Amino acid sequence: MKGGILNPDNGFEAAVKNFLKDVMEKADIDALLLPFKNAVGDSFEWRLVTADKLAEASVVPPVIAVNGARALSSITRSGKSAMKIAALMRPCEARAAIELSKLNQCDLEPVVLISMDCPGAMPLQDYIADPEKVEKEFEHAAREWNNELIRPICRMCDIFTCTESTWCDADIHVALPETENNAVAFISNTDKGREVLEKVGIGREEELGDWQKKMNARIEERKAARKKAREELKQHVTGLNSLSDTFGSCINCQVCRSVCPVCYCRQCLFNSVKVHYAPDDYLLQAESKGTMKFTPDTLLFQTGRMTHMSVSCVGCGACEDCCPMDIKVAQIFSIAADETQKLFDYIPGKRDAPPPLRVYNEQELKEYET
Amino acid sequence: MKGKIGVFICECGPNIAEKVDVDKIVDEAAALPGVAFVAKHKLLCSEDGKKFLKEQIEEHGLTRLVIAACSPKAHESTFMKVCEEAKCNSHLFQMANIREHCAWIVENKEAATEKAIRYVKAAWRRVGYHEPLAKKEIAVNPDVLVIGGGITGIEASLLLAHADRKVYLIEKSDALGGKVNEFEKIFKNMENTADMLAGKISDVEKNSAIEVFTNSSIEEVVGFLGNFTVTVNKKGERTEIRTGTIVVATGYDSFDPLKAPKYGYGKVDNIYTGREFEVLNKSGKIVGKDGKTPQSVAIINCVGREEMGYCSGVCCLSSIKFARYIKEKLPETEVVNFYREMTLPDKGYQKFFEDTQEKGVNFIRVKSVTVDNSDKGPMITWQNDNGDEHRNVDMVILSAAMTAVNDAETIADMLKISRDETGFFLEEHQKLAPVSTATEGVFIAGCAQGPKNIKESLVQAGAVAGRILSLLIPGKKLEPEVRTSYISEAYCIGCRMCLEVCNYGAICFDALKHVSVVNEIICRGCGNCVGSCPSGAVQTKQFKDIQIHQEVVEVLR
Amino acid sequence: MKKNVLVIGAGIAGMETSLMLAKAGRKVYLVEKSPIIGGNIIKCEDVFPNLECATCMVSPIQQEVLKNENIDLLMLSRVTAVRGEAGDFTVTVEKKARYVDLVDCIGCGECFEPCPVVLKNEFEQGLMDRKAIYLPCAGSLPNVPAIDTDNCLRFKGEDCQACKEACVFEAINFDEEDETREVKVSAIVVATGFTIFPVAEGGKYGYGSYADTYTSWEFERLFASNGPTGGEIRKKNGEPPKSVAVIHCVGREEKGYCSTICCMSSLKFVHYLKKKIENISVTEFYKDMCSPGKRYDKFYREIESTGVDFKRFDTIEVTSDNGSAAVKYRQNGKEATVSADMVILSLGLEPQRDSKELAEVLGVPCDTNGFFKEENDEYAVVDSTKKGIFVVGCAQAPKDVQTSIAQAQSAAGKILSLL
Amino acid sequence: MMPQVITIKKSAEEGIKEFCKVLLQSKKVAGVLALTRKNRSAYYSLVTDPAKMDETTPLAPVMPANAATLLSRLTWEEGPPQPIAAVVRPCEERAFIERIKLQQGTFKNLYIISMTCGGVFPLKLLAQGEIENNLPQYYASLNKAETVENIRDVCKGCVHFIPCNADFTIDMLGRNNDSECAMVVNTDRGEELIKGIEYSIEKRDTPLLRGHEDKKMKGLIEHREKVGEQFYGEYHFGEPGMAGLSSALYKCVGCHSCSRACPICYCNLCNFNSEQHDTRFSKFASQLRKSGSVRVPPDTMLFHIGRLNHVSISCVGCGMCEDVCPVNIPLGTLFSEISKALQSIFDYVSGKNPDEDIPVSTFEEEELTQVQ
Repeated sequence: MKGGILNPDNGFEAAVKNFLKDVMEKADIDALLLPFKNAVGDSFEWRLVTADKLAEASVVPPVIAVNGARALSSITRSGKSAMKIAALMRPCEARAAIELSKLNQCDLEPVVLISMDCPGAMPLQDYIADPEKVEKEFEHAAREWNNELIRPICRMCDIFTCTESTWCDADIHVALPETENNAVAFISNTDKGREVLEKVGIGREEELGDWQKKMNARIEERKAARKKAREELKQHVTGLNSLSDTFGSCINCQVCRSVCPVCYCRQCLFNSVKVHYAPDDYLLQAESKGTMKFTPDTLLFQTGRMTHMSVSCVGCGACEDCCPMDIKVAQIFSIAADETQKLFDYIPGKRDAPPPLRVYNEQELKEYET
Repeated sequence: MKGKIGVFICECGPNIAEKVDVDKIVDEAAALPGVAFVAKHKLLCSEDGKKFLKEQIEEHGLTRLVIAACSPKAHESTFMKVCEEAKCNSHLFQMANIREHCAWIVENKEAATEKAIRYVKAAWRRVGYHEPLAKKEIAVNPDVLVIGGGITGIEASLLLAHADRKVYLIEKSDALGGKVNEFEKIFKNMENTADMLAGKISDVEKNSAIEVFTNSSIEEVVGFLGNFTVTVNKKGERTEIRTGTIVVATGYDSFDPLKAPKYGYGKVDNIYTGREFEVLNKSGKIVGKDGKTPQSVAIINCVGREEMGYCSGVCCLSSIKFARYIKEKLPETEVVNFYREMTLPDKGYQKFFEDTQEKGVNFIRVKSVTVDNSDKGPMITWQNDNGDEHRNVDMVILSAAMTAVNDAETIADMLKISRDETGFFLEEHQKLAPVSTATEGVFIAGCAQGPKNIKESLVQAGAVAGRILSLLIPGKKLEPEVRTSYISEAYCIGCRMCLEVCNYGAICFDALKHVSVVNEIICRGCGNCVGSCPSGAVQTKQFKDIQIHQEVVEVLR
Repeated sequence: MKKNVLVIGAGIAGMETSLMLAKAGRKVYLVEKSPIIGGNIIKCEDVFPNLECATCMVSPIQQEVLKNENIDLLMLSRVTAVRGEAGDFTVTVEKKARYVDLVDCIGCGECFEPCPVVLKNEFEQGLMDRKAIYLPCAGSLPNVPAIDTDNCLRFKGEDCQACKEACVFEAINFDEEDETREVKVSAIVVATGFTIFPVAEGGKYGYGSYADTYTSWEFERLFASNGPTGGEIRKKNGEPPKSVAVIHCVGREEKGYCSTICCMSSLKFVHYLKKKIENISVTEFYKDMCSPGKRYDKFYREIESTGVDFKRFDTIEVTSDNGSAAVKYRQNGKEATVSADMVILSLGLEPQRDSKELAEVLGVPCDTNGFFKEENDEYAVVDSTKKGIFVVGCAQAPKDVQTSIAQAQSAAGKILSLL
Repeated sequence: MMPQVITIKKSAEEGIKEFCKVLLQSKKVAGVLALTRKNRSAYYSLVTDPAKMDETTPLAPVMPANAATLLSRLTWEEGPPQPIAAVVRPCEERAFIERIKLQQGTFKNLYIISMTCGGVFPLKLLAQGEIENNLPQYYASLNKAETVENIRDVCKGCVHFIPCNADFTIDMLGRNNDSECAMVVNTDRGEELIKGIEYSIEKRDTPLLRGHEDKKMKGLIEHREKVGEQFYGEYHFGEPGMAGLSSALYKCVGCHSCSRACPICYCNLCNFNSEQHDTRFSKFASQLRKSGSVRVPPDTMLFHIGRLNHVSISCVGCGMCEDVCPVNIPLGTLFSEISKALQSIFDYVSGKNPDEDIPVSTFEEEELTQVQ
């Protein structure tokens, strides 16, 4: 793995900010999309800012209050503008953004997408409950790469960086300091990224040997963790019965889909009149067993959502962060997603790989033919 | 339940009656809410049965209809016609297949009856959610626009014009005739091309119904079957042409031998492509670049076959023709033909081949062949079972594969038609519909559809004329499919997944509203878009979620 | 006068021409000699190269022909006389009685069982039996049987009405009579199709002498799901074959032309065999692989990739060699022998046996090969030498379905345009 | 008139189940909508088989969803074909009445069984499996007609705990229901329904059910009014106007869960999810030029203000919005207090009187003079 290296004088956060400053000046970028602490300091928010606001930005916030892909989508989804944006986000957010661009919900043409090594994120609701405490914990987690403190979904995430084994298709990837001299490395994944790095004068390619070694080690850990998690979670999702138990406490508030970056529908099918039936239908349905959960669509919603978005699921955990009933939504979906994605050997967030639904492949799904 | 529902059960003679308790179905159906009338009949599809059906509908003022009988494939249209006659909207009708699905496959009579009852109930529930659909009629423009003034385009234009159709013939070069112009003769009869072609071209010029645009190309195509508007660009001057159908007869290009360096094209002297040789031959003197008459000529077949992945089916015969050219003009010259598979389809060509052998042309089967420079002129190296062999010749002719024209993609995009993996335009059905495309009203003919010889091209030209003459009849209106899809503007978020999966180019994107829109005249109601829309913003009339759901609920209850 | 058209032959080409003309508002008399429509294609289970189910592909067309009100379908009929000229022909059609009413009969087949006469089923290449009242195969269209008067006892003077008694729809009427129709038409389309080369029994291809040697049509039926074995490929002894030899170009020397489609259908046979029988070994003996057009080479590669042994031959001979067949072939002077326990002969196509007579009736010539002669065999192939009479499909020359359809449409085009 | 009272020799919850069973057995109703709680999960059940009533827990003090939304679907469009009974809380009943006014449901073939309400626990408690442990103190405080600990904040401030339009009401507050419970028949159609049902039905001239004028109840109401305001204060909505409001709404993630959980938000497609509210790329650019900093996604604040406009006249303060908010914005308190203020302007109480139109749909010469 090669990349351009900056030696930060005062910490990597400053280094990244300087880099972004350079990018704006030298690569004619008009705006930055970055996370900021909000006005009253009780959570984080995305802001589209000019260079002068850069100082207050928090490069790696402890929580993902809103998935960066949704932020980027809401800016670029409709209409055009000459404005050029550089956006810094976590790999899962960057991947979601690329996924959305394939679904015409996000225009990456005017965007330089920058991802960074992600130590994981903290549970949103914990942070809301006690910001100071959680911020301390996060600092520790980020420094030590301590998997115990971060969200369960992050513990099993193996695409948190960008090495040969785990690609991440953002234009530029920022490698957190791992080298003894605390250097921050900038890796380009696309021509656009390469140009930008050249313009800011760190186009030169230097070996990132030991950084990569460290990362690879962690990737292996995470892969193992994921495997373990899969084994544990499998039982909760195999067969309709276990599924309906797992989602039994679901109150059908559908916050999972409204915060999901890849659930892009304006109106969810399962929140529309299409799942409303005549009263006598419900009575007839109830009669078959003598009683029925009313309304009956909660499981339908969960499984339906799974079929709709699991090929594109990047496992960002937004759904789980927001679930009022503490259901392990993200973990379950991410595991299910592995299967569907394998089925079409599709990797969400990989550029120039069209969504399976769009392409007809004569040889696919043979095993399902009779 | 809306309206008065009538339920009719056909006994289909003994076919249903013997295997299903029809009276039980009658009783069950009678008890269903909204059912105003139930009856069984010995054979509903018979004249007597249809009469009975019509009378009952009228007598009881039935507004919705369930018929339990055979497969809809067999008689749905029959009964829909009866509905119309009885002034009951033919889409407020649902058929339950209790013959193929019950009587003929379920052994146990009780089980068959149970299943049949579920089917009838399902149809009853579904029909309650049906909506009346009105026939649509659209006026059509019978004119035709033909792209490509080659032999195929000319033939099609002549036939159509003769049937009093206005024809716009668009040719990008400055003259009609296409590639055939280059040929001196046509295989296998070795007749002169000029006579045949000149005749057709003058027919075109004489025919006032054909408007020829030379040096022209199409720039934009909007609309659909019966109502296309095509922008034609003639040397920068633009004309808008309204037409009902479009014929793509853009012909072919020849495989560029530079893409297959082993044949030495470009580096070796006196090496010609087939088309170059045609021109050379037509000039009357077959001489090398040095002006010398060749003592020996090598003709190499299948140039580009591996690269393109298909056999053009014509080159073998052109090669034989080249050999004949040479033998006619230079009887003393030695001709060697290197081929892989001698492809002589059709009844007449083997004889053509054998006659040419008799004229002393030497045909050598090879596994592979290469051409290099040598001090004694071009050197051929070929490989067969006995290993490599070499020889020198004075001249080499490369019989190159036919390929799709280089602007095929542009044309395809403009006309919303597809191309197959070979790059040629894709036909609607590779067996049954060779000259039509998935886009109604856009036709393909000749080598635009795939490599072929002149006679097959002419046949396709005739085919296109036939398809158009029987499809669009002046004064006759078109009745587009009424069971079409439609998109809810409010719910659509513009992901354009539906555009991707629509085979008919029936959906377009409204950039202003940021939503997809179905053109219900082009739509055939296949439902691909419905399946692709995650938010259910797309629905197909008569196959709405609610209708299907209600049916399923009842079957599974 | 009304611009009616007469189409002879209700195969794929004849049906296509008829439908197009009918849709254009022409009245069409469609003359078919057999009791059903569909032609040769319905003998096949799948078609190359897309391996689509043939009957599923064709049945919508058959249905349409049966439903279309502009088409007057005359089955069990033949053309016996033609007078007049382009634009004004008078055609005499002799129509044999079917003795089963097309409207009343619903095709339940109750009448077959009681019929006492047992005959070889020609459609099934004699691989199974039929009765004197019969349908050639399951799924025939129209799904209405006919009585074979040459063999029906009643028509041999015996007082049998077993079938009539079995029919609850009273669809059988022995009093129906043959009729002779005179129709006025402005054009005639000949779409009589082809038959296969009659391979000699006991000849060099081992047909007849080695029990498990099959013609292409026999093998098509052997694989057909509505055929004699219900689609199970079995040798005469009921065993599935382990090794199969498919021999191309059978009849090519004799006929002196290449039949265009046999190479591809031979490749299709590989697909049949591999689909039904696990790890079966197939050897294809061919001369020149004829795969013209944009799709066939791909099909060739696909079949090749399933593992087939391709052997090129100049001469070939099949002999019986204790219980299996010995295929001896020679190429470039080299000779070798392959043994197989089933041999399939991919037979060339030739004109219908009766096309000579028909040609005479129509007053048009046949070419040296016996196919109908074209006005010009390089650029006017669907026109016969006589104005107003057109020839389409394999009646003109051997060809695949796509080209037949194109010719059918072309003839319709010329008629709609010129006549 | 003399209200009928059905007394059942069972605890309140068992009593309601018993009563519903009888209604089902005697085919008086075809189905019963009642709450079911199983450890960490709670949902409404539509019961048609009397025996299955045992699985339900009609009085479980949780609210997985406001039943008003469900009742809309159950009575869509002309009401169910056969009668149905539903056991719901006063705020759910009130919400349903508001929905009826908005053409989102009907009382036709629907019978409401309600109770004097002690409030419900937050969903978090349910998710953590903490309901069981809290039940004893819940009923204890109920018997003393006191506010229960740990219930939703909105409930602590709720003064509409006595149902006004239920056909049957179980008297819970300030009364021991452990071994015997009493159900008051409030309506004529209620009396119609129970005709021919053998039960110890006593008629009494003094209403058993304590109304708002009852001393105990008065006390509770006054207490709760204070609590409500106090909460409102605590949440520093103190600062009037946008400043105060936004301070509470900054952390909104724009998930719109509150609107989906709200029984009054009845739109198919919320205006704020619609194409009209897609901000175009160019707008972001111009905004940035103006201020140098744009919050993304935009309009999260506007959404809540818009929702306040749309729902506060009908808001019943059930607190669903607050419970589902992933970032704990005290929407319940905010909305209920603001609604209280707004409704008092039109002296309208949402869901109290079915025959009274929603103010926005009526015009009175003399209203809002103060704003003129």
